[in-house]
Amino acid sequence: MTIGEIIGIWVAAGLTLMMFSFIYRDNAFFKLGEHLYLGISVGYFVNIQYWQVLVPDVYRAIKVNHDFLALIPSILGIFILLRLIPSLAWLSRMSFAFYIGGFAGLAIPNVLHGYFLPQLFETLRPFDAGWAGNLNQLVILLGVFTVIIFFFFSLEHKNVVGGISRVGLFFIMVSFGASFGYTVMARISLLVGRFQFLIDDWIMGVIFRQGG
Amino acid sequence: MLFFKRQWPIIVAFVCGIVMWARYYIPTEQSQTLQDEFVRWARILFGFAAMLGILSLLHHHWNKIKFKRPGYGFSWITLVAFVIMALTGLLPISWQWIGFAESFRDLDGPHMYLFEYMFVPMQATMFSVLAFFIASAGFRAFRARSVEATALLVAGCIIMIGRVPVGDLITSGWTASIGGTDYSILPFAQVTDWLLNIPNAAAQRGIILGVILSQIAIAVRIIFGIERTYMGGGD
Amino acid sequence: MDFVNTILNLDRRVIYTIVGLLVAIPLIWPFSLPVIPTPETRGIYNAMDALPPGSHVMIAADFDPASKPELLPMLEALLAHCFIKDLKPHLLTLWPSGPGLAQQAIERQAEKYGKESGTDWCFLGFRYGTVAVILGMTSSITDTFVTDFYGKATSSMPIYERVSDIADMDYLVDIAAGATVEYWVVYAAEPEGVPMGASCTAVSATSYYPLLQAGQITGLSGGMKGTAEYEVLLREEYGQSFNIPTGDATKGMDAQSAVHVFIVLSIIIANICYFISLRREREERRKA
Amino acid sequence: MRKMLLIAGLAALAVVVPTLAAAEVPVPIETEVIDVPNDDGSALGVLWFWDGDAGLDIRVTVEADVTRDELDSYQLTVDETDLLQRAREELADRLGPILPDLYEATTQAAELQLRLRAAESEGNPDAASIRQEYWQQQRRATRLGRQRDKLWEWFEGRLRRPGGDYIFERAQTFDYLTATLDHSNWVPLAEVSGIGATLEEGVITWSPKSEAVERFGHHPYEPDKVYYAVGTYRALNPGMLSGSYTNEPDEIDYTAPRTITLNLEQGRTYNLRLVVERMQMDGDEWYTDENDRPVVLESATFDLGGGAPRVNFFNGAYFNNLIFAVGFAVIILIAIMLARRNPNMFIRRISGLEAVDEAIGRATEMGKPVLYLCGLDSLATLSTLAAINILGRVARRIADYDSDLVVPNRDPVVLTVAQEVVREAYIDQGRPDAYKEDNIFFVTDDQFSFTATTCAIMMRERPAANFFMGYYYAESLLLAETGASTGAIQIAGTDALHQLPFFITTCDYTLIGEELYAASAYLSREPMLLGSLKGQDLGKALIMVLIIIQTLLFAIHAVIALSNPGILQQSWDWLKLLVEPL
Repeated sequence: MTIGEIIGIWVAAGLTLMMFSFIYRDNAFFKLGEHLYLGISVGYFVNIQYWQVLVPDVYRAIKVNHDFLALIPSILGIFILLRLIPSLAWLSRMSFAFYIGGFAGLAIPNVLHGYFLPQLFETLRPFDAGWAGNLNQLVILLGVFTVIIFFFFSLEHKNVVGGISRVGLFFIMVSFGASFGYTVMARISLLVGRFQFLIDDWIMGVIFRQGG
Repeated sequence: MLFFKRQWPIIVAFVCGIVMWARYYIPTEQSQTLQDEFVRWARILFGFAAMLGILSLLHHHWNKIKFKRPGYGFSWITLVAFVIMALTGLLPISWQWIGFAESFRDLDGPHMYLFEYMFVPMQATMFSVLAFFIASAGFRAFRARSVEATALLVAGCIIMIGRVPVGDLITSGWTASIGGTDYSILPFAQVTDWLLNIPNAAAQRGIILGVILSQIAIAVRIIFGIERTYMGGGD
Repeated sequence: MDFVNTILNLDRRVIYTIVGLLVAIPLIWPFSLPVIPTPETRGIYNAMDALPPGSHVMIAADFDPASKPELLPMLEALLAHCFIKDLKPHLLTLWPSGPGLAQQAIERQAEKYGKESGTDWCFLGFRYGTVAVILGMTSSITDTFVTDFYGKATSSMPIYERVSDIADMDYLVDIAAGATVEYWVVYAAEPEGVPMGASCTAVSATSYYPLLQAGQITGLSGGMKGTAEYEVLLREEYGQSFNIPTGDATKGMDAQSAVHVFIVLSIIIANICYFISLRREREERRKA
Repeated sequence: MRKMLLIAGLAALAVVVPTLAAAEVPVPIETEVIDVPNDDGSALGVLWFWDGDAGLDIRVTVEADVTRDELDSYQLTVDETDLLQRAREELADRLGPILPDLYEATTQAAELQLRLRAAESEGNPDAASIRQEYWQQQRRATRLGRQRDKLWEWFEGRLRRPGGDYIFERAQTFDYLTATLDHSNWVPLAEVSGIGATLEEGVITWSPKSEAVERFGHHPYEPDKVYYAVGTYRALNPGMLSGSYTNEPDEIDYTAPRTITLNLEQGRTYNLRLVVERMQMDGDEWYTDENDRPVVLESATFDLGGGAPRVNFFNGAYFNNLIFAVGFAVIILIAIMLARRNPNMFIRRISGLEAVDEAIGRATEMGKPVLYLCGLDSLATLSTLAAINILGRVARRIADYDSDLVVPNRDPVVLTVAQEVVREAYIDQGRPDAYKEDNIFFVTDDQFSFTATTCAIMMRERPAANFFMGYYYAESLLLAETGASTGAIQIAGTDALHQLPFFITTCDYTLIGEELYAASAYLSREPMLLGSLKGQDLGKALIMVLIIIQTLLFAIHAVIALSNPGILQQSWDWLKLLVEPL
């Protein structure tokens, strides 16, 4: 292991503990870490910006490929940045209108074709999967129907409709429960990941000099 | 002038929206080229839009320092970290001295070093802290206040057990033999699978169909100039 | 103070310590619980495994360090699987903070299996635009990513001799920490007719079950558990011949299980205590 | 590939004596060449029928004639040829001295790297000096590599014309085509059957390569018939044919492809033929000789006739998509128009909203403040706007009841709007004096610092009611847990699906997803929100109607149609027209 790596791991471990100090309470170390993180990440994004957008899409396109059409979006892009100057902020609307409008148009048929129709198609499929499969499909049909009723705002939730929407709410709760369990899992995974770093790389790897 | 500030963007959005929408149904090569070119322009625009976020953040911290707002000392840290991180990547700096050399390929240099040992640990730790809070909330706040909350908690607990190796252990550990076949007494794994694949999928599908409808509604509102939040304030 | 009140007013620090210990101890002294792969994860594994050698697989690493423990091992396992089976991975990311981790992963795996950039794999890097990037690639990959991550022109790479756009891919995998799975399905997999698998953080796993159920994705791997399952599947079949070590996600499963059990127990116990205290309150009110 | 063409040559011979060959290979009894519907005019569709099963040992190749006319479009002008020649020479001159050095540097660096790794693992003391040397070579290789890339860039730049025409590429294509035509005019468009493919009635039921399956489509007028779409052919690389193709890095053109894909030209008539071959079998697979090539036992060719790819201006496969898209758009626009005329459209009661009054009442009783958060997003987010709308209503109630309203903010713009809304509410209720601007304040824009400060406020002031409206991220748990532990009534509303479970378990009432928008539309009565909510409701109604129809069909099938099972299938076919994504 090189000196560089050892220093790096010590720094990383220190920063990890600094962020963990938030558990105790919001303190200066955490704030320091948070601001450091912000600065580092913005510095990183600027690089990504430069190497992955300006160089290939603007510089290379114009200088190497002589593709002067790329000048138009570049100018529109500069308009976007003018939003920071109040008197010229209105120029940015042009650029936003261009791509937000265009993507709105792109989204309608694509979302219908790629998401809405396949999901609807699958819901309406004929029952042909054996009795267990059919039963499951019936449950799905019921679930989709009642959940849509729950999010249907043109009918008062009374009597039958109320009952149906309550079934829908129950489906939603089961789904949210699943999502709840999974979210807990995600957060713990991250903690496990950090502890793996602290124990394997820092304590075992650097302090006790064991392993690779 | 007012026309360019107000009506012109709406016309642009309308024309772009309608053209990109209609071209979907036209299979010609020109129609494909149109979309390709739009997408290429949009990519460049997205890049600049992301830069806007970066600039306004820096602007914010710069102002904080300039007007000595509370906590402006921390803003210095942000700015200095930003400058170092940005320069290491933009300038052709690489590790030349022994000791640092082997840890990274020459292509990366100090920029990736900072990424690996500062950016990664801090971002990864940020959300892992929540594991502690979730555990404490388990004791202090997750209550079965209503039928709905109960259903949620029960489903959550089943998933939590059923989706980790402990669940498999319980499922395969306690079995009862009926007619020669072993059935699990506590089939966490199977119940979890069913919960996720059937009721969960059904509810999510119901929600998704609704969300898609509202996405389409928003897209229609943007194209026809009814929704104007993207234009920002001012005249 | 009796038991019920002690539980309801338990100090946070006690809980934090327990959680810390429950994570640390299994990592130091593992008890190696068996990881049993679910059909969801098998859906990705089997689809990848069935591809003939030389097939092209596009892997989108749309995550950042915030979900590194959940998804980075998945990326490594997928890449290892590709190289073992002689598939050609095209790696890219739609997340600005993604390239760093993806670069480490692919360079590590390519070195291990002795694969050449440009012929056996290609790391395209990152471009802004999410949907714009995907749509661009449905018409041409080399026009969307004119250069790869290392600045080499993609159009002259042997790997792009036979493939030009997403439709030429044999399989897509999105490793997502956000909502990118939807975009990949809507703008790439569905219109181009390419089978796709999704690996996501546990947080968003539930929302992709409708896609799985409708066959829009062949498999779904949720969070660290899904990743561990993939690692196990890969090790079971190729572990010995290719000397694959136990993956990080698999190692983490003991700690994960321990904390899950603790949280479930704490929710149950705390709720029982909550109802007891509610009843006591009601009784006291009745007395008063 | 050369072999392939030889085979094609043999096949041509077979046509001369059809009586011999036709007995051995299956004969397509009906063939047709059509323009592929719904495409951009880049492909032809080929149909053929077999009499029975074709068997596993049959290979079918569709071939097209390509004449020298094709070459014209790639021919360089005299000036261009001249330019290319000069650029090539200059490139060779400049690259000449670099390439051997580069090759040497890369090989040496690779060698040194191996040595270095070995030395390190053995703990060899020489490791440091090897590392020095390795880095020297590595840097040299990088420097030279960069020079080479620069030169290529320069070369490309000289030969690329504005508008994307790349002379070098055109010249290459010209060479490829010439090489191909020297061998034969017939080029293979596609090899249709692989091992295991069975062809029945022109329908491929299974094919080993997934990509092949996608190339099948239904005949536009006779949907029972399936065609196979062909749109490209591969031309040969002349360098490859003369045997000069190597993978050595010191070759200038080391990445040259062996073949190149060319598209069929729009509007040009191509004559197509079908080459049917019977292969030697080895069990279930084709037998391959020592060169790893399958052995052809018998073959025959069949003329398919001519056809020209044509452009289509509407993709008929997307007809249902068009209906849905236009239908929804019209419904939403009409609904918004109606909402403008009549802002009092009906929206159902939302239980979370009803609880607002109760919570505020309790706060007044206890003499404690009410805490209201508008989420962590900016005003551009829909849920933040909804949160602001609901804040107006809450503020009105609070002004009535005379308790305090505390609103910490994360976004300065949201702060200004929130102050505006609350002041207006107090003025509306005739209590401008009770409005305290200091209670609606900016905290900080750091996610977790904002959370910590807000939690501190909850612990210190112990508000009787907490409202969490708008968009939340991971901090939702911290906020809601702290609030619950202070014993406040909590009402949340968010469309952040992943955070909803935490709110539901810790809050007394939660507005789930779209309920938040509905509440906002209900309170603000803004035509845009109201209209599009109504429009979406109509869309949902349509889905529900479809579900009901489907269930009824199923029930009918289960009860009466047992004697006629075709009914379900027929009705499903009908429904499928509407909802199947093609």
